[in-house]
Amino acid sequence: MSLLAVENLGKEFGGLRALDDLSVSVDRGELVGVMGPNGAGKSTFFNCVSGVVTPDEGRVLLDDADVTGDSPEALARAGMVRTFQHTRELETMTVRDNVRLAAPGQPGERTLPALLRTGSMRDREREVRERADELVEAFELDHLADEYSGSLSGGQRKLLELARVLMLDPDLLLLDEPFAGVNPTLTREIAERIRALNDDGMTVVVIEHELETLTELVDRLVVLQQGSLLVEGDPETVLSDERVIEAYLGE
Amino acid sequence: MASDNGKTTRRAVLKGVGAGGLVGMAGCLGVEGGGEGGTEGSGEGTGTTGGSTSGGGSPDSIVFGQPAAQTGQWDFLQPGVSQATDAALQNINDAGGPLDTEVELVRRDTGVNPQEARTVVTQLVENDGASAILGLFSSEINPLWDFLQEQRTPVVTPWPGSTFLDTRGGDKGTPENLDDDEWVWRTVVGDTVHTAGNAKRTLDEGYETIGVINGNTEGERSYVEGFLAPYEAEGGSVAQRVEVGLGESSYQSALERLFGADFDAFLVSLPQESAITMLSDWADGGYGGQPVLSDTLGTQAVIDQVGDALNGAWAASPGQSGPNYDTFEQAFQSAGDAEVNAWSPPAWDAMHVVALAIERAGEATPEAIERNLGPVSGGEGTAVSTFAEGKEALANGEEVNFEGAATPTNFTRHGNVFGSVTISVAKNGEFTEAEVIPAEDVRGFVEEGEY
Amino acid sequence: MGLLQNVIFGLVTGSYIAVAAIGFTLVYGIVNMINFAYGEYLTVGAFVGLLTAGTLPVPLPVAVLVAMVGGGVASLVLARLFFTPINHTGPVPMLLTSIGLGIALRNLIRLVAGRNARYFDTETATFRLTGVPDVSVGPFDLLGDFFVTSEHLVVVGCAVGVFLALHGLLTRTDVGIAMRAMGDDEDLARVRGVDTQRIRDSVWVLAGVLAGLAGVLVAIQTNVSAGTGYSHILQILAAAILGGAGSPYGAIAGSYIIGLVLSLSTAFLPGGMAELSSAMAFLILVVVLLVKPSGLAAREVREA
Amino acid sequence: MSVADRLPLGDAAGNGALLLGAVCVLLAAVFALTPLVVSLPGSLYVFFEVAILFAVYGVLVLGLDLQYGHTGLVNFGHVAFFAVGAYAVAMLSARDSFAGVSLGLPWPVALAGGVVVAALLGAAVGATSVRLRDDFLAVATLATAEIVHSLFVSFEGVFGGNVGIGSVPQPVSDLAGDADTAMLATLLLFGGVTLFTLAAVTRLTEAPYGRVLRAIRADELVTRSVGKSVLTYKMQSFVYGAALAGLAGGLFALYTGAVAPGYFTIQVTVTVWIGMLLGGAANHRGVLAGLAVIMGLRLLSRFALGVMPLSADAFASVRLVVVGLILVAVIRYRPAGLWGDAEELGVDT
Repeated sequence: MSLLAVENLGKEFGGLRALDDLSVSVDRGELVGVMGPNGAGKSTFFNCVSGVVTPDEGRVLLDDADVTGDSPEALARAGMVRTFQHTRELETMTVRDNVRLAAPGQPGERTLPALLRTGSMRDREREVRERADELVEAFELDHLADEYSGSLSGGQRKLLELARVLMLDPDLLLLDEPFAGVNPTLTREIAERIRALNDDGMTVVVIEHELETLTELVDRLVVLQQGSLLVEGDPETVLSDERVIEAYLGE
Repeated sequence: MASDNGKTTRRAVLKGVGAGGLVGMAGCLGVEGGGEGGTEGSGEGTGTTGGSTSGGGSPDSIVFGQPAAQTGQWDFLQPGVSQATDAALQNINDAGGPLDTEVELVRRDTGVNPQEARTVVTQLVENDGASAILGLFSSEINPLWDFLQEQRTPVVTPWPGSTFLDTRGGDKGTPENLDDDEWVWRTVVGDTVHTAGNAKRTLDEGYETIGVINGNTEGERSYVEGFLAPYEAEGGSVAQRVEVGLGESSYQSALERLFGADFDAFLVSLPQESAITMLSDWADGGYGGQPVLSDTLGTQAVIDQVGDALNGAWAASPGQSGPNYDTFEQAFQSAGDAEVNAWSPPAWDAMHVVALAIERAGEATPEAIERNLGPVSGGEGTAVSTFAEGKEALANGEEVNFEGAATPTNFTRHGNVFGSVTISVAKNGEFTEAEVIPAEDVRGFVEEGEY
Repeated sequence: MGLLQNVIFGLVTGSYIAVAAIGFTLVYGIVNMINFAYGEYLTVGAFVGLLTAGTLPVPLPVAVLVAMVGGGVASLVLARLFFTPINHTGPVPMLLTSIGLGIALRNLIRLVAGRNARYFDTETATFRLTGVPDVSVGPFDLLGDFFVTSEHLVVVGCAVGVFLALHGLLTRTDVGIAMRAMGDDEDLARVRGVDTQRIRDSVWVLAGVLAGLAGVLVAIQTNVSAGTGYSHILQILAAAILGGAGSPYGAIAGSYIIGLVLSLSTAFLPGGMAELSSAMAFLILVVVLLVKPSGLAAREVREA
Repeated sequence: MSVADRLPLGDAAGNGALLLGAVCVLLAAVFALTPLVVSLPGSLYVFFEVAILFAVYGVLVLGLDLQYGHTGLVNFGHVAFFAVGAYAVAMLSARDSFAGVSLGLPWPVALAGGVVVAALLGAAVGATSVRLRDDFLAVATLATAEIVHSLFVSFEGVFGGNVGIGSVPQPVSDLAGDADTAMLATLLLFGGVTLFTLAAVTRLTEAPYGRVLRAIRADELVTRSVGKSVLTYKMQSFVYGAALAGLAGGLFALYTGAVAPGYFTIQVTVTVWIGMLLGGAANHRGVLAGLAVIMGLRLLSRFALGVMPLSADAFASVRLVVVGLILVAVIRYRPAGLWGDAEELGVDT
């Protein structure tokens, strides 16, 4: 059964049709790649799914529940978390705080427990710190843990963003161009981590402009063109499809 | 007088029973314990004094404090008041000063803001050692009322017309007894009174229905209310009243609204600049009707800017009909080039009564001044128009009665003054005095004890 | 009460708000800042005009031109001194800087020029149209007799002149076209070879020139004092935002709406509410920000 | 302030302020409630006056810092909430005011009412405005303050017009009896309240709660995408700031015994903003110190009148020119303020 189902999604920006009757579904445990030329609607697709933008038409189902138009925060709490194409670090916070922030279920994020410094807040914070430190270490950011994330390099930012979303322990992870602007070594490393996460049972959808890494990584490829589904299937089939070749060459 | 020769504390110590000493707190706090319990009511006690004055003989210096509008809403009126104050200061010091001591005047900006005024008054009284305060607007006095009472320093101010002060302030007719005093005096005629003169004129001229246009600040509203009470009591009626904001670029819509009603004369209570804009709009629009102007508008600038359309308009002013206006005017003109405004003569009067009060008291403490403001301004004594005359008369053992520039300066029990009201009519490019409504006529409109 | 007459008053008020609001909104669009010191530019212009008219034997229109030049120069100098160096810091520091600059300028003007209000000596003629039928609806007349004064005509005439000149500038000249391009997308404009700093300077000058004109117009109608411009800044701001911040054409529309609302609310609000007319501009402003923050011109003001 | 760990798990943050605040309030109670009297040198009164005002404005600046320093909400109408709190308290507690409404309720009830009314106004403004972009929020709040001010001036029957509301109870003065003791007790009490406020906001912002606020200031979308209800937090922050301003207003009214529009001009907003920026937004002790610097400078400048080669008239204008230029200079040369953290605020130095 599908974890994420998108049905007949449509979105228009000032007369420009960014998404046109798009239907895609992702099964639990899958690792799906979404590709397409610039302007194909990949980011709009993510934005509609993750609640950043409300679609004009169609439905988004998460675990069979209709979540169309739900806010990003509600979707994040429901288990669907995304990253951004241009990494969005909380630059005025430290690496540690960036990761800790994402922790769910912290009673200390409510006024009264924060004011009263309740035991439950402290206990939870202790867990949060341990988990955050693990993640920071796992992504080899521990030597930068107390730096403001504004001082990180592009690749480090990608890693930090991954660490941050993993803090939420999502069921469904939407990654928007995780390899953009990252050197080849780091690209491979990030790809391995994504693979590992998927192997552990996390459902992952990756948007990527770069074909090479993506086709090696994913189970299934979805190709968008002008806001519609062009082709979908396993990477090899998709890449040999005439329409795909044409779409990319025609760019 | 002799009873008050010692140093006096400025703040009443009302309580002090069984206090333990908190010794050595930060060094800056003198802590008093016990000893003077239960002196309720007398308002007297021995202790420290904040001022630089002392009783007996010639004090080292005498300081007057003037909270001023050097910035803020009414700053354009300050030059006329500052110059009148400085002229009076010159006059007083030229005559040797009270108790043969030169008076120093400290002027500090309040921005017409009660918060700033509070700080300024504190600083003037406590740091500059001022023994009297010669300023403060209604919008400062009203919110600071309790605070000013605590200062126990006389405030003799030329500005406030506010009806709030009609039944507040003064020595309640008992100069020697400070317990009932309310420490605020004004040398300007309150709105309740001189507006009655204007109302009388309006009725006498046969205008029984009027329109009213006024600004939305205390001074403007209070003028209108002062005008309307006797006007309506004597049978006049208001056809339309429009309240407007100050400093707007156009009052045409407000005029359109005002003149939508039917009346013969209309009362204008606005500060000068807004009034000029409004009256220019009125002239351009050709609305007609008899303009009746509030006291502050009888100025050359109004005529110059509005032009011939204003012919026949009158302003009723209480501020320039004192018995010794000419003495003031002469001194004022030679003191600088500021324009006389309605508060200049009262500022002159305020300085004089305070200086004379010191001379009569023989000391320059706030309490002594408070006790003597009544005696030097009213009563039976020799009429004097300047400090020099007063000083001489007092030296001869006579009582004095200061006759001021704005009014005869006879304080009522609430520290208010009455005066005749001068009606000036605009004619051929200037205001000419047309009529003086005597103080007695005006007084008839105000109940005894209510002012 | 004649509606027509009050509409005329509203259009006059709207006219000088519009002249100022265009300058304000251009700065917003190109420099991306709310310039709270803009009111002081009006004051500077008004004083320059007054000084010129008072000391030199020149006719008033020449004094107005001098005021416009003075406003433009002042605006450029102030921008170079205070705003250009912090251009990169974002809207909030720029706004706060302009607030500080406004306080300093206002008091500097007071220090130099004194506190008394000054007046322009002008003659006003009134043109009256009578015999216009009242078209009554309830207690209101839709038409009715009305008048206009020469001052009205000058103000509206100046405003229309400014609109036409502005339109020409924005559509026909290189600088104007570059301004529009930069307002739409600064990066793109830079890529296309627009000298963005030069355009910013041009906008500052233009804004100062318009402020100078508006200052003199207000001063002729009322007077000149250190607080002249400051007392109008919120109306200007309200008009610019109502029109869609950054859009000069929107600002014109916004100004006339504000002018009409001020005039009509003064004339027609019921007795107890008439006092609110002075707060009306702000009420409109708040409502616009709540309902349609992008204003009439409907520019996208999206976060993220 | 350590940037590494905002949440010291062992020793509670803000406890120092809490303790000191309790000491102050206790001392205030000692002076107010016992027959103990003090007498202060008159020359210090003006400093006490300004110190009391500083304590009141301190509560204001801490609320503002919660809104702007931590959450990034540009509230340029802070004085409105201060004024509304003060007016509500005055109208609820005054007995027979010369003008306007006076209900004569006990002052503790009135004070609670004042905080609630200010918080409600905060909620109303917040609900409609916190979505706006920074500079538009500034304009919306500024306009709100103008509207509130003109309502107070215009509706004389309710708010007393320019006269304001008088005859407000002054509980500290009544309890303490003489003026000097009352002044000291007031300063201690208000200082205690300011310290309590400091403790409360410190606890809030050093808890995970504050982490969310700072994240919102940094990037709303990211904060939402990790599951935080940004709007809720922005509303809370705005309302808490408004409620604190209401508290400050209530204390102010009960201290001065009267409120009038003249107390609540845009000057108040400008002063607390300059104080906050000068001290360094997001640093609670820093903003208090910044406020102390600007208020101290203004006070000291009063004493400069005698030594400056200027007339009193010119001096009054020069003072304000200097205040304006300080604001300009701070933003340009110390954008993070004197004690702020430039990296944390994301500004260049």
